[in-house]
Amino acid sequence: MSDDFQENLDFEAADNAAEEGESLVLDIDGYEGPLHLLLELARKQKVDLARISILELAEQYIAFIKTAQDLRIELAADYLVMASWLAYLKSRLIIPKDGPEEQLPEADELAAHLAFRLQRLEAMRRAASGLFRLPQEGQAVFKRGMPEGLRSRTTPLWGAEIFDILEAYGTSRSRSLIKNHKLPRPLVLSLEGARTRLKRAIMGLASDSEDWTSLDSLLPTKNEFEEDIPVSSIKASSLLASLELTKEGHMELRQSGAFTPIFVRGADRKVDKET
Amino acid sequence: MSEDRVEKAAEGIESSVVSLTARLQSAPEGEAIEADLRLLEALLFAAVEPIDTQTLRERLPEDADVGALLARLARDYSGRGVNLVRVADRWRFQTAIDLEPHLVDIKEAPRKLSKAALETLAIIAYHQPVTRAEIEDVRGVAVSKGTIDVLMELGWARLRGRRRTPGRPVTYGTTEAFLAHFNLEDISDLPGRDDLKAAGLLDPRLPKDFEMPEPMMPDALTNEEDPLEDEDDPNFFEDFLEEDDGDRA
Amino acid sequence: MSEDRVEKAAEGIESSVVSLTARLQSAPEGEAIEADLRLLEALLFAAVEPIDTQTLRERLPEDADVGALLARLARDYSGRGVNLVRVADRWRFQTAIDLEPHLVDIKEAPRKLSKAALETLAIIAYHQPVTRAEIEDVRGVAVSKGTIDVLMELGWARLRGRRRTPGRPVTYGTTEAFLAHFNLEDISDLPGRDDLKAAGLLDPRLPKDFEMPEPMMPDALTNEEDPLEDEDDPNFFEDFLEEDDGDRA
Repeated sequence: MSDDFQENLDFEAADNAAEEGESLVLDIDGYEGPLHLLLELARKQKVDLARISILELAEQYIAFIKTAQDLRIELAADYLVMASWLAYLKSRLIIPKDGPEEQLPEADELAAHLAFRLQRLEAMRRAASGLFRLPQEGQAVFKRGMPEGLRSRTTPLWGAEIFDILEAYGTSRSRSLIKNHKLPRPLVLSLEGARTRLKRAIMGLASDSEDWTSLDSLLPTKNEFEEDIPVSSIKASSLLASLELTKEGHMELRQSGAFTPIFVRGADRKVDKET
Repeated sequence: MSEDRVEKAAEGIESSVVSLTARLQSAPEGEAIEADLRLLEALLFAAVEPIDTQTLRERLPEDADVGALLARLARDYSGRGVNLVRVADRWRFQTAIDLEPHLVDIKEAPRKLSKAALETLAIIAYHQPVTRAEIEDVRGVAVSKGTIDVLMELGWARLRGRRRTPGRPVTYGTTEAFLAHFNLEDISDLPGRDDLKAAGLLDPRLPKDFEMPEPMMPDALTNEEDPLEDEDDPNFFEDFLEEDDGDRA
Repeated sequence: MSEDRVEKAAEGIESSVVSLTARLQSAPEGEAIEADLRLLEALLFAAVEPIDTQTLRERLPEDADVGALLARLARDYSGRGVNLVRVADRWRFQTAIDLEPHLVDIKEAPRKLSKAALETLAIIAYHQPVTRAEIEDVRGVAVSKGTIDVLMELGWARLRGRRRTPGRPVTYGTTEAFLAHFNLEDISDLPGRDDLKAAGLLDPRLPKDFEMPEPMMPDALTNEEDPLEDEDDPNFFEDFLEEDDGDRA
């Protein structure tokens, strides 16, 4: 696994590519950033990371970047920033220390810092590889394949307050009485029905008869219907129908006084009008 | 810097990896079992489905007597918390059947009753003795068996008897536990129509002639009720007798 | 170090087992302990995840000495094909490590993590709690959201909290599943952690005078112009102040 980290430093390939006139072979993407590139370069020095020569490293880095630029590879800005910073560091390291610039950070310290960062990154890489050499679940050791599982069942501890019950009762009663109040189909003789019946009954009377017939005798009997239609409804609808028929001139209607029986007769014959 | 700290740390990493791995390599303190048996055990343990003998044979050394090993392993595990069982010609480990209930951890969590249960309970309280059909009639909605069951399980509702009508439906009523839970001395302590109205719990649009029963909980059966003869449920029968006795006492 | 701990633990196990074995000899208590062992075994076999001692204690009879029972069970299984091990401060059964070569058929495809993800995982594990800016500082490069997302999806990394610094950046850490996956008892078991720490290689930030201009990702460079947003990145903020000081001097 640690070998993975050392791949991709393909100077040779880059050189070959340059000779052949091909650009863009240098795999700068192999390094995630300038620090990774520096780390690979440091490894190439084949000495302890603690003893790397920052000067040499800076030169190699700058040379590498230059090669990349010659190959017209698009370099991320941070590679260039690092290059210029290293160039600066290099100049500071070469120039004698004494002078008026004492406020500036010591070049040695900056170099040590860079070395530390490289060491820290290298350490993390080693740690990662160590981690993955541990016995892993599903690789070196295996968990039970068919665990039944430990279930946790929560049984509800049902609770309610007296208020809940009262409220529920109120809601339930109100709902059933108000919302669910369906009107029963009214048990009535419709006006339409009464009219048809009465017209037929009038026609049934002797056409030449001038006799008055009591309306009540023409009414349908209760047995005529499947349902129990109340007599009052039959009477009311029939009376209304008789008034309509009279108005239309199909029959005549007579009542001698309030609450006295009502009499009818056909009006298809020419008869004197009386009402 | 005299020594490369990275190298030193790397050595530390290396020795940790070794010691951590070694930790898992527990030397057998008890009796060591034969290698084939160990492998069989591991295979069956890690398998995601029951394995047939043929597959086991393929995965074990050629000379292994799989049948004998399986028998041995099954014997080793018989009586333990985990057993090696054979299901339809395949083998698998499973936790001992008698321990199954212990694998379920039952926790109690307070929960509010559903609206349906509350309404049903309220109707039983006010209208008892009441049949399911009557409850449905008052609610205007069907009442699922589960709803009444919940109330019975809670010990708040109970079967009282059977209504003396065609079909002899069961009648429901409330229990002493119901009174106790709701801090009622007597069922007649439940507020009546005017109280409910005053409290705004009854819809003001209810018709003037709206009636609601005075809640009563006659311990003895009413004239309209027959005793339950639910031999199906002996417990209940006993309860019923007991209560009856109590009455007489 | 972990080796000492292992040794200490081994001693503890030994004494627990000895005392338990003695008690097993006495008949009535012996039976109870056998029953507890069976249940413990079943619980550990049935569990999908490693179980902690507390949970086991809750599921076993009140008077059961869970520590001793675990020690006994671990010993019973040492040398078998399946071992009882402790990971992430919890217990679980798993196949014996030396059987690995024989279990290749059931091996899962190894998780191919990118180099970035590997490094990020190590940094999170060893430096936790760690902010994204700190991860980036170690790697010297921007860490894409996707990289951390991969680790979170694997269930290895998690959000821990927020750092009490300007911008209150989120901190990351590892999960118990991470420990369990790598067979670690706890974070201090991370390979070479002590050595890395001793070598100062786990220091999240450097002494002030060690600051150097950060060759950071282009995003951060453009941000340089806006000091308010620089607060997101404590390093940058400090740099900025320092440069300012230098100018004045």
